[in-house]
Amino acid sequence: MTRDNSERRYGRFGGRYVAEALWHPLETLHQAFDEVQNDESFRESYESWLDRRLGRPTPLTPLEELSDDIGGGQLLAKREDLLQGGSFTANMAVVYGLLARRLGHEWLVGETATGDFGVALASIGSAMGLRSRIFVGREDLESESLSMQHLHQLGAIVETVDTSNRGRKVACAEAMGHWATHADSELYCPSSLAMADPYPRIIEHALSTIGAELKVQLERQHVEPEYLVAPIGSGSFGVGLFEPFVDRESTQLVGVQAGGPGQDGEHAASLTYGRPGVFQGTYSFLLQDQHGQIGSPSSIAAGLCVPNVGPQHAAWAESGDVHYVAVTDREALSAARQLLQSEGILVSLESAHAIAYALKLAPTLGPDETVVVGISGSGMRDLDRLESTEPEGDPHE
Amino acid sequence: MTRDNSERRYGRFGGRYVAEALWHPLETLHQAFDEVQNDESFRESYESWLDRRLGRPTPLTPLEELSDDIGGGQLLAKREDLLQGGSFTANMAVVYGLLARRLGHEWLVGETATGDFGVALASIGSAMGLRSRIFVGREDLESESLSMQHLHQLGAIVETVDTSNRGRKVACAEAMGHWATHADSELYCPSSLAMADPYPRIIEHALSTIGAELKVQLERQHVEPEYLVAPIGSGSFGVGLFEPFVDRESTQLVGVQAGGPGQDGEHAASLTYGRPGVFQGTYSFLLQDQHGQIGSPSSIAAGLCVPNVGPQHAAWAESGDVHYVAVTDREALSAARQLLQSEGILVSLESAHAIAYALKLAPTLGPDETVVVGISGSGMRDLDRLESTEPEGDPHE
Amino acid sequence: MSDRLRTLTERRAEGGPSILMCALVAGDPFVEATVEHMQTIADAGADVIELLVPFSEPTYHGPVIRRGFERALQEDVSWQDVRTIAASFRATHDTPLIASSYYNPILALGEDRFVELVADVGFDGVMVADLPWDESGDLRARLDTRGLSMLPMVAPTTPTDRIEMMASESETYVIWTGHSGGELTLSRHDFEASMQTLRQHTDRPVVASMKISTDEEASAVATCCDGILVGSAIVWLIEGRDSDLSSRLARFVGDLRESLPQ
Amino acid sequence: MSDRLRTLTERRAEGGPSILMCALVAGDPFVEATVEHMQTIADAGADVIELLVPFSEPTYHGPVIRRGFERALQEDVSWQDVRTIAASFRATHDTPLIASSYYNPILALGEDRFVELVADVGFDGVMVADLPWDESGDLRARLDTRGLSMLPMVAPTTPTDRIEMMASESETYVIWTGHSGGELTLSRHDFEASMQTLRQHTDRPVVASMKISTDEEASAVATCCDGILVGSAIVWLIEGRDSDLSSRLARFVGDLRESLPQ
Ligand SMILES: Cc1ncc(COP(=O)(O)O)c(C=O)c1O
Ligand SMILES: Cc1ncc(COP(=O)(O)O)c(C=O)c1O
Repeated sequence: MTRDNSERRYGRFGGRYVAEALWHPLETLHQAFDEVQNDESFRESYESWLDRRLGRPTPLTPLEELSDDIGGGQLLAKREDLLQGGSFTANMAVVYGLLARRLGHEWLVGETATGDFGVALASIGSAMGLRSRIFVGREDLESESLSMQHLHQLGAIVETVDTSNRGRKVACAEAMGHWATHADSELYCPSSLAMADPYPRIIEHALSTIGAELKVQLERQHVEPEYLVAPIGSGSFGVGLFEPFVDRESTQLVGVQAGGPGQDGEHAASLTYGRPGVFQGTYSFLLQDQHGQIGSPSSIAAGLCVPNVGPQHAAWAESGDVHYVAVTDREALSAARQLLQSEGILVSLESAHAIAYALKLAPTLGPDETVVVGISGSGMRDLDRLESTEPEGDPHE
Repeated sequence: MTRDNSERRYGRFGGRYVAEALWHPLETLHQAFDEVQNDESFRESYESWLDRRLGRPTPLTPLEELSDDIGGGQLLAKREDLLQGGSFTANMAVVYGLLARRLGHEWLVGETATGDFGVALASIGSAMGLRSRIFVGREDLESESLSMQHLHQLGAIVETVDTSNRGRKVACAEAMGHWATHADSELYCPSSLAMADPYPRIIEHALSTIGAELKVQLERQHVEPEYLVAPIGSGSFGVGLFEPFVDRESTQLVGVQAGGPGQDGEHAASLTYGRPGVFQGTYSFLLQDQHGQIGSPSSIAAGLCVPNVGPQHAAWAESGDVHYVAVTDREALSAARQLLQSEGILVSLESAHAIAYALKLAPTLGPDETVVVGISGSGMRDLDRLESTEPEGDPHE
Repeated sequence: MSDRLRTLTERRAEGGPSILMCALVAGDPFVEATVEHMQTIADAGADVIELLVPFSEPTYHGPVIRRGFERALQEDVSWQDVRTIAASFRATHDTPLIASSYYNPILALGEDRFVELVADVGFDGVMVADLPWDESGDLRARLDTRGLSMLPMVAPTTPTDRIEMMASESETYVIWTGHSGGELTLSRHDFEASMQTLRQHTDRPVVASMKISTDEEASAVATCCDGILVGSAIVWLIEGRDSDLSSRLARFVGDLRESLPQ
Repeated sequence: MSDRLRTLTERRAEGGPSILMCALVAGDPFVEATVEHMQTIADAGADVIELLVPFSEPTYHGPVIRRGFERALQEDVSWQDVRTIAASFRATHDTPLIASSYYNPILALGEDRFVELVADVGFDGVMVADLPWDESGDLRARLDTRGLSMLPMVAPTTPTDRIEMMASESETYVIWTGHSGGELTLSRHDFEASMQTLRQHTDRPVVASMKISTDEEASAVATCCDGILVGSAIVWLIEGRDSDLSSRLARFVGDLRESLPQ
């Protein structure tokens, strides 16, 4: 994607819409990031963390039983659920940790909704000798008790934010507010791609490892997929998966947002139902009312429950490079169950959105055609939700 | 290790001590296993499962922060916690699944205590189009609710076995009893190495991938470790890690059993306090009273809570090839916390036993000396136990 | 720059009394009340009023103002209401008026329509919490065509070259934001030092937003700069909804005025 | 082979009456009771008694016998007790006696001391649930030196070459174990077919363990083979601890005897 650095934008999207207090910390980070991108030793150290600690590369798994069950095209899964901590977010944590060390900061500050990113940040932080402060909304804190125990045992400071909505939005605001007054000793580490510059660039850099790995794996297996499907919350995972494929004409990229409970206006599908606006420091697609007040996203998947997307996706949506769709809570739950029962793979409800779309797509394809689905994380933390939403009648005969 | 196949033994240990009804099914399995060992296509298919689904190879992670904290030798961890399902047991499940398919069986039958192996078996089973029946003791069923939800969602049949002890012992007996009458359509898949021939051979074959991988990783990094430490329950994981290193004089192998609560007779340290006997089909070290009645093992780590070990370990204990020690519940808990806080790695309490021993060992070594610790699985399922046993006073200042 | 703002800025630059800037939320708790409060505040001695236009995600404001925003949003306060409030106030008062919000409500209206609106009803300047100087070029140009200004905001993290850039690209007084999200970042001592540095890079008057809630604090802050911005303390009084709110507001603003160097 | 066992085996091989083998647990619920029960059972017509020596992990026995084992282990039944029981029984009866257990209690005592003990007190044979023919060579050789036998056990899964091997390496009758862990594996029809196959590979008498609990079942099974082994049903009666247990036991065994072909 061509991007004019000096303008901090992707096409007309992006930018750095923050309070003056944050401009300079972001500028400092931007400079540090520009430096490390050309720094061989940084790259080496980054790769060594991925290889020796996170478990990269992650496998590309053929879903043969599932493909047989539904008929049509072949499904493959790129398995970020097998990364340390059970999701792709560990990759971001490594980049943040290395940047913090370079900047001489001792603290990582982040927010978490599903718990995945908070745990990843605190874990990598520990391993790098850094301390962590994680902001969590009270609602998420309560629904993700396992992650919260994990954070506690890691010795991270958990800052509870009072809000009655799930999702990163409020925790994110608090974390940024905190950072504005502690920018000299702490590094703010957002998990959201919908953030002020330079975060979209940093996150794209950290996560395009996923797409790059996939490219190599596909080449080795002589597969040219017809579709590449990813779940899109803020779009961090999606940008990492898609970026190396955007120029490839033969592969249609599909980003799947949360269609929510399915009632009017209850969703998190900013690219389908939103319009451009400025929120959380970036100009991008956004759920908002006619007065520019931000809408409340709704989804069973906390990681998708965000009102906006990263600027790259806004640009791709406008250019038509990526096709964005929405899938309902119910479809996602049923896809998670189907994948588990036919492939023994337990994915997060975020990833289940991508699977659900692939399940609709595959039957329309021929047996030589392939759909690669990006699995962003493991569904260990969603087991309770699968159990409690079980459809009437025991599914196992 | 030299082993006289026709005698089904490792030195004087091992054998096939089962009811007549099981002799022939075991013999059939033995023949199938002998065949596949020389079958190139089986090997390829096995390796493809490991590579494309499980996430092999697992990383060898330098524990730099922890090593710095305690001083002395350098610690490295072999990370089976990053395998699909969070433990080494997935490797066994793949071999069993492939053997079942070869034998034309439609069911996998196994037992589980920690839940790890049950989930691995049912997951791989699903992916291979096989059904699974998992025997679980009621006590374990209740303390591992996450795994049990996982099994339920996988569509596995869970058979509850009434017993008031944790650990695999009783579930194991039930599973074998069941198999004796269903051997023509089901494959019995024990997780325990302390089993009748040919299981110790099959398990060693399936898991020595771990040691073989480690060997290559160490060579690439030009490290010759002074110590290689593994947790030993029945010893499946240990045999996989040790086998490729047994002939190497320069590396001392250490197997760590459960010292339990630390009171007299409350432990699972069969190699320290037991003596040879026949149980679960094999002649090996065993907790037993003077009359040959089997003793009750005790450990906070359900996976180590077994009264006996696989025959390979009995032979290695007698030959002196491996040194076996015991570590208490309390030491293991504290090691799990220390590793989590200084490295951000959450390991199972089984693995924490090996870490605990390594923490005692490292300070006695020089900075050029290395200890490799085998991490058998992730501690996600032990978080509750870490929280509920937290020492007085908040550890995080 | 509007004449009203120019007069105020120059008055202080030429050694006049400290600037007292007071903020309140449009439509908190309802539209007519805001007009009354503005009149009270102006009459009690405020030199300039910041009318906060509510946004659903007030990331950079503290809890008191957030609650004010929530109350106003429950009343569905819109730009139309802001127009009404400002127009009513202008009918009786000539006090300089600043429209203050976040960028998205402005974008939703459209920058052009926004500038038209604020200019038409007699605003003098604009503050946008999440629109930094570098991203506001277009909006500033549009405001300029109608003689309105964007007030430059400076924070403890702002390096000197940015201070100079903003000073060179603006004419009004400067807002010093010593807190962010409600938390004060500077000790008294650091504040004095910052003000000294600031003076080395601009001779524009500096109005400090320092979480001031008493006249003692006001006078202490004002000795190091050219004026104070008081927001939360006023919104907090309004939140109390005392029966004698008007006279309390008047007394509070009057006391602040008194405490400032003349 | 002991004379007592040889006589029994040959009697049936030469067309004599069906063999009635009854099992009970040593020391269930206490040592003296077991001796009495053995006497009752023998007097009521049992041809041979299997004395089950308890083991803590009775993997291959059903729930009734497991509970019997538990009761006996609560009494700390040991080999010493087994010696006492057998010796007391031999003082009055000449019925063939089989010592039956799992392998580990035997190993704990030592194979030599075990063989000495069972031979000294007049056992005739041995059954070890988890010691298959292929692993029992040593023990069989030792037993042989004292004239004792290990009874070959055949299961539905046993292939014909194994049947022939066991038959060729033994002299006693054969035990057919049609259930394992308490679950019957064969339908009536399959059982008949199995017996026919078995006959093609050995002319040794076959005693079937088929979870028999009534005289009707006994007579049905016995028509296809040379005798029956009844265990759980007897242990279940003992578990009941009826006040007239002895007479109920006598009646039950007597009825079984009656139901068998003469
Ligand atoms: C497992 C998982 N998948 C997907 C998402 C959504 O990710 P993104 O915001 O990168 O689109 C998250 C975010 O927390 C997550 O944890
Ligand atoms: C994570 C983990 N580690 C160790 C063990 C003990 O393994 P082994 O019996 O292979 O020694 C188990 C067994 O369940 C386990 O799940």
